[in-house]
Parts: sequence; structure tokens; C-alpha cells
Amino acid sequence: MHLIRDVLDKKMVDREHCDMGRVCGLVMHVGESSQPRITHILIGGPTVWMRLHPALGRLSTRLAGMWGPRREGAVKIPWSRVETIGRDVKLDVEARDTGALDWEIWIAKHIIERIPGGGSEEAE
Amino acid sequence: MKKILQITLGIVTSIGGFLEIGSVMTAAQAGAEFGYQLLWALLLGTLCLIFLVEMSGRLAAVSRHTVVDAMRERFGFPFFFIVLVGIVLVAFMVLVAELGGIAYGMQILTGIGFPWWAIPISLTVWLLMWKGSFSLIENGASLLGLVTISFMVAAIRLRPEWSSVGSAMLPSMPHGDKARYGFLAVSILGASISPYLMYFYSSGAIEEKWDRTYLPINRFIAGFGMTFGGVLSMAVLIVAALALRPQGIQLDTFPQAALMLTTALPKYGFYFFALSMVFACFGAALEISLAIAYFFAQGFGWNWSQNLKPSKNARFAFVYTLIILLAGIPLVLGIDPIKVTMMSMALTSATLPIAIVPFLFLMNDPIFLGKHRNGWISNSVVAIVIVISFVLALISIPLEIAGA
Amino acid sequence: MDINVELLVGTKVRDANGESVGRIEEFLVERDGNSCRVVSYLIGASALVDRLAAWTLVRPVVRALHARKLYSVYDVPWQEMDLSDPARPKLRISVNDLRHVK
Amino acid sequence: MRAKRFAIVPILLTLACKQPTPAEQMDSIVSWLGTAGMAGDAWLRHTTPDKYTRQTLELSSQRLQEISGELLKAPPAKIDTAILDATLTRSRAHIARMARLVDERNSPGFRRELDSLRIQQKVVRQIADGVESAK
Repeated sequence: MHLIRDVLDKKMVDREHCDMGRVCGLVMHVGESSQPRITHILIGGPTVWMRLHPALGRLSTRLAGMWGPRREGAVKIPWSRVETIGRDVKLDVEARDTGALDWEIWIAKHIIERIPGGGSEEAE
Repeated sequence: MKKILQITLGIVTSIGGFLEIGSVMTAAQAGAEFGYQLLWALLLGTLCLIFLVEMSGRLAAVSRHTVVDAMRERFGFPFFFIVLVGIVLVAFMVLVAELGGIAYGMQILTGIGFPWWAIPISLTVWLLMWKGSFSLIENGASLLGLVTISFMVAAIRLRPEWSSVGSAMLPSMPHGDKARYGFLAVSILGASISPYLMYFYSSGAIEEKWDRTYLPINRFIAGFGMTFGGVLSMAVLIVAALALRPQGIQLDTFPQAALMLTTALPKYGFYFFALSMVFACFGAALEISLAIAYFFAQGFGWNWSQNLKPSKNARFAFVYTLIILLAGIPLVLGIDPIKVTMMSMALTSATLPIAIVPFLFLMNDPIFLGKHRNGWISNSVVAIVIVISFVLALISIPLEIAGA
Repeated sequence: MDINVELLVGTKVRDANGESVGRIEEFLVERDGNSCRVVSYLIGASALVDRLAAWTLVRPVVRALHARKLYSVYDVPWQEMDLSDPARPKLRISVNDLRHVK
Repeated sequence: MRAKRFAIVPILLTLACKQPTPAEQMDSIVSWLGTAGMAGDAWLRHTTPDKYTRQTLELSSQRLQEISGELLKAPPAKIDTAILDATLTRSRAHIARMARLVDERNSPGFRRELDSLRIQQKVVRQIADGVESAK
């Protein structure tokens, strides 16, 4: 399998086929003499901005600390949760529990639900 | 049966998508200043658009990816980001121009200045996005846009010399101001080959859950719909050439354009023009706001669908809310929508390469498209569009300064 | 040591003698069960062509130009890659001992 | 126009600074006279709203004043400035009266003004053709 072509930047869906963003980064563990392993999938603003420029990555981390749903570090999903890789990357997780939807929920709660007719983010 | 309905609606949609303030103003200016001579630019733009739209529909139907999905996936975030900045900036300017077109239409109907209309219009567009489903937006706006057919009626009633119309389908050198001629040609191509239409169309195909069985329909809609839209733009040019040019009128402002249909359709021409602009620009404003929101949502992998409640795709709804509100501001300040239109059309040409080059790669991707990838005809067309787009990008900025 | 794969893409690689080899464009991995192991790294401009799935577009051009050399990929097995400084990846061998694929 | 004050992009600034040639200025003058004439015709047929007609006539008059002011500041040699100035002043007077007659809904009076405007328009067109051919 080609890691960059077939995994990086692909859309992820959770157990319920709920969109949970794109694969923003991948963590590879390199040992002294053992074969390198892919251990985690990374999601989140700072990870993607870092790919453009390190300064943008730092700026994004700082801004995220001042505004919005605060969270320490990037969202990390263990590779063992990857179920299948096809059109999307299917993960055996609950999207809401991972933190990948923090911004979605924050914007829904703080902005969209306050506008009449926005509906409720939690309603079925 | 459902598919036949979809064909009809698809064609209607493309009329709505094709005719908007940019194509009307550029075509009318061309007709008023150079007669039929720039018809070839409309023909070329329409042909290119037919192919590009067919391809983006095919990509969506076969790979179940929109153009933006596929671009982010193949080219990665850094490249995607460059395209995002370029396309969204230009699309935003086009949105300002469309809102301005609605506002100007209201101004000539009521006599109340266009800046006063900016806020009510932005709110109406936003409210439709907020409340309406995808098909309501797509079909409602386009059905209203059918009033633009009045341009075609007017063109026929003015009895153009069809032989001169035919010979203008081939490019020729102007007698007068060459820079101005070039600028108008670039603007016409920019107004016709608008990338946002590709993004909107492929997103629509995903919203309506197209699969491979829709490929013939896709071809049909792209071919007929875009042709119809192109013919309408040509009608605008012909009307301007026959009604405005003999009076020596050059279109610098919108109220002048409003006189366009008064000779061919003496009784209701003025109102047809005003309503055409209001409805067509309204449809285009909806499509562009959606296209921008789709661009963000698909590029970043957010959940998106115009058929969900806003809170179910909060980030998507947030983007279009913000964009529409921001687009109202320049109009409140009184910036002339016609200037914005002419500038955004030339800038569309300047950003075409970053939209079309990755598209060529995607349409040849064996993983996405398998045996449905581009054949040599389609590839040659894209290659031609790329050459044109690079030429346009290189010359549009100097021409902008020399010709406007 | 943990390395960010996405930041390694496009990084220049030098061989054991300090000679430039090309940029890392692709990681070949093997999934077995829950783990995902890196088998080799693809280096060179043509690896980029592969990553963009653009060979149907590029190959005819290359063939027409008789420019075989342009279309080559270095396939570096994981054992030969020294990633102790992720900003400056190095090969443990010389570029001449590398395997060309395709 | 207000747009110039709120120029957002440097290109617009460049545009605003660019000086049109006398031939282009004459074309603009012809264009605005044509606009006033066409708006007049349409109103006489009762096919356009009064407000729109009045606004368009006022806009034409205002633009004519702006452009002719610019042109007459540095007139090209082959134009008889006295004739042009007089013609344009008369044209603007006709347009101003037309705008007033719209409010009074006085069609016969409006038609007379429009006919006189057409005569001035012919004179201006001849001058414009002269500038064009001398180029």
C-alpha cells in the first residue's frame, strides 16, 4: 500500500459513517534497528498548518489556545483502530469521543444554534 | 421518469448557472463596443465549459469524489491551500458582483439606490441557504431564471444578419482599440469558464447520489445545458450590438444596460431586463455561496450537505453565513458592482491555471476513474484550456490596466 | 523515536557519501493485523508521478521523448534509511547501490 | 463616483489614475448623450418607471459635465472647443428639462426637448468622428 497516496489526506469516517475530517498527519515510530511502524493518525489544525510552514503551525497552536474548544495537542487515533481503507478511511471509533469533532460541536453550540432556525446539534 | 425530470432540471440549472451579471455585462459591453466581433470568445468559452462540466460530473459519478475532494486527496494540503486561497478570493468577488447585480436590478425597478438593498438581499440569500434544501435552491432559482430567455426573443426580433453572426464565430482582429478588445475577450472567457461552476456541479452530483448509470445523463446535461446558456449569452451580445451600438452607447453603468431590451420588446423590455438580472444573479449568488462552503467543507473533510439542518453541519453553515454577510459590506459602502464584476471576470481568468491543471491530472487518474478516465479528445480539450488559461493569466493583468 | 510522516514528504535525501539522491515522495507500507509496517521509501521525481497517479499522463510523454532516465524511482528498503535526524535523512549506502524500480 | 474613493485593490487605483485619450473621452460623451436619448425614447413609450428615467437622465448630465470638464481642460487642437462647449451646455440643459418634465408627466414638452437633444447629439457625433479620423 502507498501510504501518502492512499492514506494521507483521505477522509475518515467513524463506525456510524459520520465524517470526521481528513488524515492530517501520520506518526511513524522508528526504533534503533526494528522496522518502522505507523502508530497514529493525526487530526487537527496545527498538524495541517505545520505542513505549510512551521510558523503557521505555531500560530495555529497559539490561536487554538485562546479561542474555541481548548485542547492540548493534536487529536491522535491509534492505527489499530483503522478498519478498512477504500474510498474513505474507516475507523472503529465514535467520532464525538475522539475530539475530531470538537470544532464542529463548538461552532454548532456557540454560533449556529443561537441563530433562529439553526436546529439543535444533538437532535436526532 | 425521475431521470427525465432530472435532465430537465439539470438543463434549467445550467441556464441559471450560466447567465449572471458577469456574462451579461461582459457580453453586452462586447456587443456595444465591437458589434458581433467577439462572439467567437463566447463560443470558445462555452465549448470549454461543456467539456469541463461533463468531466467534473463524470469524476463525481464514477469516483464518488467531488473535484475538491479528489484534489485535496491527490495533491495534499499545501497545494490544496494555494488553490483554496486563489479560488475563494475570486469567487468572493464574483459573489459581491452578483449581490450587486440583484441590488442594481432592484434600484432600477424602485429608484432606491443599490447600497440600501445590500443588507436585505444578503439576508434573503442567506435565509434561503439556511432554510432551503439543495433541490429547492437549485430548481427554484433556475426556474425563475428562465425569464432570461427574453434576451433570446429580443435577439430574434431585432433580426440580426445571420451571416455576419456566423462569420463572427471565428476570431478576427479589431479595427479599434486592441487593448480593450483583448480585455473584453479575456473577461468573456473568464465569465464563461468559471471554476465555481465545476465545483458546484460535482457537489450537486454527490448531493443527488449519482453513480455510473448517470454518465449518459451527465453528458446530456453538460452538452445541452451549457449550450443553451452559451446561446443566451450570445443573444445578450447580439441585442447589445443591435440596440446599443447604433446609439454609440458604451456600457459603463448598469442603468445604461437596462435600456438594452427596450427597442426589441418595447412594452415590457425594461422589466424583463430588471427581473432577468435579479433572478439570474440571485441564482448565481446562491450557487457561488454554496460552492465556497463546499470548497471548505470538502477540502477539510467536514460533514456537508445543503439538505441537513445547519446545526448538523455547523462549520459548513458557518462558512456560508460568514461569506454572505461579508459580501454585503462592499455594497453597503457603495462600491460599484460593475467595476467589481469586470475585475472579477479578469481575475477569474488569472486564476484558471491553478484550477484547471490539477483537474487534468485528476481526470487521468486510473484509481479514481478506471476506464472512465479522459480519452485523447477530452485531454486535448483540457490541454487547450490550460494553454488558453496560461495565456489569459499572463495577459489579463496588463490588459486589466490598459483596457478597463 | 516518533517522526511525523507528513513532514518527511518532500524532504531531500543524501547518500552515505553526502551525494544528493532526491526527495522522499512515498512510503510503501504493509498492513498485517493491527499494525502497519514501513517496507521502503520511494525517492525521486518519478515517485511523485506515482503518488499523483499520473503515470497514464506522463508515460506517453516520456516514451515519446525517449527519456527513459527521467522516469525512474529509487526504492530504498527501510534498513538502508537513517532517520536519526528527520530534517536530514541519509542513506546508509551509496546511491550507486540503490535499486531502480520501473 | 464613490467607488473611486473606496477602491480596494491597487489595480483599481491604477485604473482611476489612468488618463483616457481625447478620442475615448469623445466616445464617452457620445455614449452618455445616446443613453439620455434612449432613456427618453423609452419613457415616451411609457415603458420605464419615472424614477429610473429621471435618475438616468441626471446621471447622464452629471457624467457629461465631468467628462467635458476633463476634456476641455486640455482640448486637442482639432476640436473647436467653443462649439463643443456650447453644444454640450445646451444638451445638458435639454436633459435637465427632460428630467423635470418626467416629474410633471408632460409628454409633449418632453418630446420637444428630446428632439432638440437629438440635434445636439448629431453635432457632437460629427465632432467625435473628426477626432476619430484625425487619430
